[in-house]
Amino acid sequence: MRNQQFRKVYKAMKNNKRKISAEEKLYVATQWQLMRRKFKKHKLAILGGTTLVIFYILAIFCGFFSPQGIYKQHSGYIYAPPQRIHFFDEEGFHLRPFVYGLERKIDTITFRKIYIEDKTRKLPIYFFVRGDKYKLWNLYSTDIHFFGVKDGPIFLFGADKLGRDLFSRNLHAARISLSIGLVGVAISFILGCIIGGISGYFGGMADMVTQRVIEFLICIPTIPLWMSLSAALPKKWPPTKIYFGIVIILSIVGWCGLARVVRGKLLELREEDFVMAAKICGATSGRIITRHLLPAFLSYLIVNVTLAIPNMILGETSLSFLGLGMRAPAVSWGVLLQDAQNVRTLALHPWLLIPGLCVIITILAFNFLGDGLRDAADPYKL
Amino acid sequence: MIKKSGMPLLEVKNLKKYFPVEKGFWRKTVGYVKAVDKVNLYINEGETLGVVGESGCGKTTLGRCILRAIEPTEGSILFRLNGDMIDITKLDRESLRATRRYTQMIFQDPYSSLDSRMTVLDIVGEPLLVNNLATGRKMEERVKDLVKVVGLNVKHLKRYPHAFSGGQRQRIGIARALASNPKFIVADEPVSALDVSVQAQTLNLLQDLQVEFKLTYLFISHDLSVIEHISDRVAIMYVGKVVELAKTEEFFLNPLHPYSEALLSALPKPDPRLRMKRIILSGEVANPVNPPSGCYFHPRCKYAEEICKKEEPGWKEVNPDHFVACHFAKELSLKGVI
Amino acid sequence: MLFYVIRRLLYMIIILFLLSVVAFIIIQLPPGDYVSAYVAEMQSMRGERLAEEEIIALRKVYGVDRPMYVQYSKWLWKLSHGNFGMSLQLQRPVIDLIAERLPLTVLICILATIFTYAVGMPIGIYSAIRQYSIGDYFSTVFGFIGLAVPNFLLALILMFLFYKYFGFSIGGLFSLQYMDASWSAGKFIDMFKHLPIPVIVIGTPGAAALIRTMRGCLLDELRKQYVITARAKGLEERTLLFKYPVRVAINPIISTIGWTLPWLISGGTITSIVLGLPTTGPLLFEALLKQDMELAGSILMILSFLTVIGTFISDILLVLLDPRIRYEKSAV
Amino acid sequence: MDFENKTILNNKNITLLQVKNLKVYFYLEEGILKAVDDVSFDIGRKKVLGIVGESGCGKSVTAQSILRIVPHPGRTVEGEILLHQNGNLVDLARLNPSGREIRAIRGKEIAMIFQEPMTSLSPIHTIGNQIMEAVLLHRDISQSEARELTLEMLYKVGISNPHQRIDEYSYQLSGGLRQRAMIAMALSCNPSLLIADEPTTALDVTVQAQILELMKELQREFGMSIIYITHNLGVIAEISDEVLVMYLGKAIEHANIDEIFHNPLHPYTIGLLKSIPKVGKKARTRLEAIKGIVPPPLDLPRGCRFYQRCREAKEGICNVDNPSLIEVTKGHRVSCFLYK
Repeated sequence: MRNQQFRKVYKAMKNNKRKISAEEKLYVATQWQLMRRKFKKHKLAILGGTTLVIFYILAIFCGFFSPQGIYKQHSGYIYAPPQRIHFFDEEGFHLRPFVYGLERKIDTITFRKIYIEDKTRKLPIYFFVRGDKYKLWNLYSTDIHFFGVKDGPIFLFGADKLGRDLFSRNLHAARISLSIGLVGVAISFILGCIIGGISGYFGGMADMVTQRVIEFLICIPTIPLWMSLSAALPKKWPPTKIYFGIVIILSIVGWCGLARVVRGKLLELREEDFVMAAKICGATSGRIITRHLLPAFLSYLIVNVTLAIPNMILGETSLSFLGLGMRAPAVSWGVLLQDAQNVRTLALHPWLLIPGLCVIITILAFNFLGDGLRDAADPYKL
Repeated sequence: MIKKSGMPLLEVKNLKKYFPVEKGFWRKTVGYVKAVDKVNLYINEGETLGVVGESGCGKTTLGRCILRAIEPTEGSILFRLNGDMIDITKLDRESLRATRRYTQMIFQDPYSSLDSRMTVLDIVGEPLLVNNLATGRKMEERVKDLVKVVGLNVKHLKRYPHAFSGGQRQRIGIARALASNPKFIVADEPVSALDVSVQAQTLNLLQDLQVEFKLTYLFISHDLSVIEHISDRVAIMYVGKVVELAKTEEFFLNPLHPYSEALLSALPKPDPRLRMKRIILSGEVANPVNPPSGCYFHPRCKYAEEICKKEEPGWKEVNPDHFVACHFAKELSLKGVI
Repeated sequence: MLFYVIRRLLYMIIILFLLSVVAFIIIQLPPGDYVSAYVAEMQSMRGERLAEEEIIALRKVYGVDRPMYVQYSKWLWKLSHGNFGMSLQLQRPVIDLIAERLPLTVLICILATIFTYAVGMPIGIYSAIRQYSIGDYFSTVFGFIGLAVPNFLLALILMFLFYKYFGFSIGGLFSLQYMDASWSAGKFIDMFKHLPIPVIVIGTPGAAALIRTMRGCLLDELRKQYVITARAKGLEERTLLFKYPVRVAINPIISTIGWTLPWLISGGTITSIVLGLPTTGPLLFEALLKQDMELAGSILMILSFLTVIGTFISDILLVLLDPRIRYEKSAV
Repeated sequence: MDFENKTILNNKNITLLQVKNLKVYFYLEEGILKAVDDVSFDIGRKKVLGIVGESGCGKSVTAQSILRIVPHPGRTVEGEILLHQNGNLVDLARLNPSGREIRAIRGKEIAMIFQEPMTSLSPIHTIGNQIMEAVLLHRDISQSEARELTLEMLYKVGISNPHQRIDEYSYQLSGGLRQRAMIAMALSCNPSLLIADEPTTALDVTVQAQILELMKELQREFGMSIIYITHNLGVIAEISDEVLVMYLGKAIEHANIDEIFHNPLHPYTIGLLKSIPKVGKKARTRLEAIKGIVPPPLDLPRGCRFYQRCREAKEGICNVDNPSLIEVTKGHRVSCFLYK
């Protein structure tokens, strides 16, 4: 027992010796380097961050990554189930993955259409194939897709009631759902910083009024408020206008939380001795704000922004799901989920819930990331 | 070390700092905390004035008001600059900024007083930079000199504060205070957060620097033994007021205010052979929001009489250079330290 | 204390006034006004075409030709007399429609709150005390997932699972035979059979959030000196935990009941729409789809006011529970 | 061992607590922090033992380990803590830290008061509630008797209006009164040992004097032993009979109060005494400071832990081996190679 203890101590001491040059590195490490060190220890946050990067890349290049056009109706594949990707067939392993073709049959008992895999039709998956024409970012017209099969469509997430490919639709939906979070937070962030900054920096009457306004806005349940406001958006508006309308509606409440954070942190920092020291040195307010205050609370802002994004995404999804937000022909995860409202349809075609899964994964990822960032935000706390 | 009693470098006249007490929904002002109340002081060039008092007596606020780090409510602060006495309280923003380089501060908390996101070079160089005293190479050279002067390793300029211990951080703070070549430094409890052995090093450093750079200190502390060690004259504060101001030796041998006597008696002496009956004050420091009538000290004073409850004692010079605010300063004969 | 309650009540009146402004704005938001909507309705539903003079007369009757603030003060005056206006679409007084649905909304809300706290607090306490244990790990995972699954998705998923594996639909609050029946013991029991699913759906995100806050708060408290004092007294660990840190940690959590209420009502609204519960949620939804803004605005106002009342109650509770705050408030 | 124990038992009227080779380590991510490393001392009945040292020297952890309340991730790795209790010897180090035996000792036999009187009392329970709890826990008396006793204790610690104070909360009291309430709580079960961990550090000088005076008085009245932990040499001189000087987890000198102040042996003790400014000494002289800084406790040098800062350090001796605590003259123990 004692021996073991001793060995442990010895090992720790030896490690310490080796760490000395690393220690100097630590001493001259900037705030961001320290934060990165701390963040890297947070496995879940890394996982969340990676997931988000992948999601956003898929969303940005959604046209390229979708195998089919999102409005193209494949009349022979109405409610086709997701196809499985195979590597093995009766001949054994194939390096090139393939799917089997789908054959439509009528169930003899329920008289419903069902699809079964047609083992005789092997459709190998190719990369960089030519398919439906699309415009990347509305600029470059092309027909190169990341993957696809040579003849006929491929339905990784199944098809909807019009025979449209849900995988492609999900990718395009991600573009709206994911960006709405960012744009909404950007607007809230600007509002929150300005209002919270004024409130925290000037104090007094300005502070009191903004605090009361925030308290009041927080009292109103968000979903009913959002619903009421978005119902007032004119039906005739084109999708882009609706998009920004919704962003603004979501930001009406969104800025409150950020303004509180900004104000609280500002009040706290204003009292710190190092700010007083800079003032006594003769530093101007501008220098104090840019050199001392901002760097100190930038990290906190990033954390809070990260944690505010999921709320925005959820808001849009809920509104669109109810038919009060984005509307077809625009696609967002909420719009796609509209098709899943009916339990009977859902029971037969559970893949209609996949957009929901995307929402959950995104929000989880943002929460994990935010959690990790929060731990790393103050690298000087031991 | 004998010092000629020079001309006053700084004179504080009738200084007041009242903090409003706000209550309720509309943040109405319901009263004032008189953190600094009608304080009169002067500090001669090259000397150290020690300010002692218990927690909440307003000594830190006094220090900050003198530098106008917080705005005083009333009174004037005369500072001698290039032969003229200028009133710091009347300066506009730009000229105040221009005088800032001559007055500096050393803080109590070595942790929160350094911006943890800046390197030693940036921290110590900041006063040089903002006062346009030096930039770039020149600044780095100057910072190197300063860092050497306070006894830190020149190689550590690129390090961040988290790499240093409390005592070392305090040295960085001192180097920063010295950077702009100030004449006057407010040292606000610079050693009370430090360990005993480090405390002594820091005190020695401050003394050496005073000689080397011809500095004048306002040294704030709650520890009488530190104050006696470092100051030429002492000011005793009680609930926002200075109750006694005297030369250090005179004060320790012959205090004139009952509060000073009790403070001296309460000080634990690091010698078991000196255990003695002390004067134990009853109660605790009065609440500055709601101070007692008359002399604030009267509820705890064993010499108090009727007049102490009614009348606030005036500020008078009882002996040459020995000021006190007590009705019975002349009558009482109080005990100092042996 | 009494003074504090009175002040809080006054504050509530101000909030109520502000809420009415918001409601009025929402009512006025859609293009056109009540009369033009009415005219359009008449035209499309009954094929009647109103003459220009008739429309002007109507505008006069409804006062929509007056400036906004006059309209508002008139509306507010009616409001203060309990007249919330008429539902254009259902041709019934708004107040009746809301009164029908409000009790169930409140009931579900209260039950969801109870569920939230009954689930969140014990799990939160457990995972703080057994930090880094398997149980803590599980509750953390539950906390994250509970937060990430939006109400309506949870409702959808549960509906789907129940339908798929048990073959019945879980929507609604009443079985068919009770749907339009008047209140009876049978209907009551039937309702309670249907309640658990919506309560769980509405309460889960809150419970998940509560687990995380409770754990955080308690972990903070456990490090405090007074816990060590109590231990040094010789107190048994369990007694100690519940008497000191847990009680101190609960205080801020009670005070945030007020904050969770807007959440709960939000979640309740959307869940009710998905599950088809006879609460104010679907009513609001219908009203909005039909642009029946008079009804929608009133519902929004009443729902918001519910949260204000909830906040008020939790503030009073906190004052009763925490002597520190009681002391501060009574000193004012 | 057996023989030794017998002698201790025979001396039961003299010795109250014996700490032998105590080691308390903290298992941190960065390594093992030896907060207390092989510390031995004993304390007699009705004696006041002062433990001095700078921050991080392990004085508080030593005290906590006696009550077995060392916070996670600290662990008592080795050593004995022998308490003489009605003629029995109990080794506290062997007891289960949350078991019944140690709980019966905490608060009853050994009580403790802390530095921060504000945070040491629960903010949401009345003072009376917290004191009565201790009384009811260890004494077989009724609620009303406990309340009576609490009132009496509050009165004894100099709280002038106990009937009002007993139902007040800690934030309603001033710092001094809070510390008095803590003392009342600690002494309510008449413990034989009181551990005071920097009880006056957070207080003002005048209040510190009040509390010190009170503790001396109460010690005379109740006859308990006190372990008084502080970094303030003035306070130590004021109250202790014996002093233990600690440095980086080691006990480096142990002697009676007069010896420590007038005949210190260890270079650290000497340096410490010289480095504090003394009132009455001619002002504006230079202090003799100890050079350097306390090395980080996770990366301790070989040999004597004071080696780098010591004036008397001898290379080849002091930086090779760790000196052990040896008795130089009767009752004066020191760990330094100068006195081998």
